Amino acid sequence: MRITVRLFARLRELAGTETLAVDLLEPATVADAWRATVAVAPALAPFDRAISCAVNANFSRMSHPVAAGDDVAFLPPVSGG
Amino acid sequence: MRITVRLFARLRELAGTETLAVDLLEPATVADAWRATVAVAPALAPFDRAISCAVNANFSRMSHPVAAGDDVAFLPPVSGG
Amino acid sequence: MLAILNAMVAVTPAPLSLEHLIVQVEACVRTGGEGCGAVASFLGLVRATHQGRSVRYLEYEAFDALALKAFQQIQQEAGQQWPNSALGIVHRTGRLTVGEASVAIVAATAHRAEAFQVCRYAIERVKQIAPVWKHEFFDDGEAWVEGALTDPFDEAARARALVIACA
Amino acid sequence: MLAILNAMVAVTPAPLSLEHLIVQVEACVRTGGEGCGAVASFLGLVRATHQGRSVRYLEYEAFDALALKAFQQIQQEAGQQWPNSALGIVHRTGRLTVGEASVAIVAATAHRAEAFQVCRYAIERVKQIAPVWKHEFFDDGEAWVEGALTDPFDEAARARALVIACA
Repeated sequence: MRITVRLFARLRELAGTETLAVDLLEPATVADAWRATVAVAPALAPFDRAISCAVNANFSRMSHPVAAGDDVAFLPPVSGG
Repeated sequence: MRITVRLFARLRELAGTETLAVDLLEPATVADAWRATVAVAPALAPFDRAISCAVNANFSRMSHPVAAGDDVAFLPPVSGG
Repeated sequence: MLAILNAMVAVTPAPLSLEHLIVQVEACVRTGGEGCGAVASFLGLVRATHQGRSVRYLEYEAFDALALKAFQQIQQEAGQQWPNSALGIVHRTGRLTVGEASVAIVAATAHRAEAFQVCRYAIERVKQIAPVWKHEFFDDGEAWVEGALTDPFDEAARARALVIACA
Repeated sequence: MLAILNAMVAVTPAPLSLEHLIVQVEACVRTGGEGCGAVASFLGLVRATHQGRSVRYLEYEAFDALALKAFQQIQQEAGQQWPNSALGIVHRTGRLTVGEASVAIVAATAHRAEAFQVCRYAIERVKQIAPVWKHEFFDDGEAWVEGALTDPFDEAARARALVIACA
């Protein structure tokens, strides 16, 4: 199945793109989507333990299942305010 | 000597005036001015232990000396903010 | 009677402009030290009710010249405690209706913890020492509010304000 | 891209209007319970320096739709902790120069202690969970700022914000 990965801030810069189409074997979780993303953009690997995620613009956990067509966002540590 | 006493808020209402001319024997303190004020406006007596004072628009103490022509203000407990 | 000693402390019968005060206070900190990264503000507003009674309006009376000195004393106290801060205090007088602001306080610092502290300290001190009196007018009567003994020399009161601000 | 879900939370590239937000937040509290007697506000501003380096400008990037949900979550958390409060949160995005506000937070309650608490809680939570990123541009380089792990489910982080707010 195909999902869309969205990257922000330094993740976006390191990957050189703000969205990626990623193919996953079913069933898959957000963590699987992250591993597939790092496979395509190895520069993201240092963020392994420092990312948060959202599925379809809802805060999510890395263990959350993903479905075909989902929009999965990876968030580096935040610095708003 | 003559001084001017200024009264605020409920003191002003109880005394029925916002300024009083008060005559004092020299030397005199703010406390003497208060006693003279209460003599003229006995309704102020309950404020004996609850007033603060200023001399010539500077915060002062009841023991502060007063001079002829001074402007002595008596302040009931405050409620600004 | 309008009494403005400098742009950062005032007693005025006019409606308060928080934005205007923020611009002034921020400008004081922007170019010093680490600069200005945080502005904490406080507005005291006229509530619709007081102890269950319906408020029609309030009247604030001030000893204007002395209130300005009280505000400047609070500025100095804050400046000693928080050296790279700026503080503005404006109090309104006259008749105010529900929802109107009676006092505006603005504190600017480099970082947020101190901005909140300065702002909270200032409103506590205003309530302790500013020669301002609130006269409440209800549907069914009126009352002067009498709160703190105005004693700007009372170091224990000042210490209490500091504890509240820095808790 | 402008994203406004309701009038009290927003992510916007436009300059922030604190007065406008105050009017909205105050209106939410005015007619309930004891009414609205206190409004505490916070503005985060772009500082002229960061760790000794001279700041030319910042760029804030946000995941707008998710940031709005984060702000609404913070509103709900505050509403549970302080039932008679109202809270507004607006974050700016895009390029900001020194002195401009990146975030505006407004808290309204009946009494001042709670207004300060809600306001402080909200800025702490914004810094913990809002999907917003700061990119700093200096005279001599640039850097993304990476702060908190965005985990809105982290109850320990939430508890820390509450401790800071209520200290």
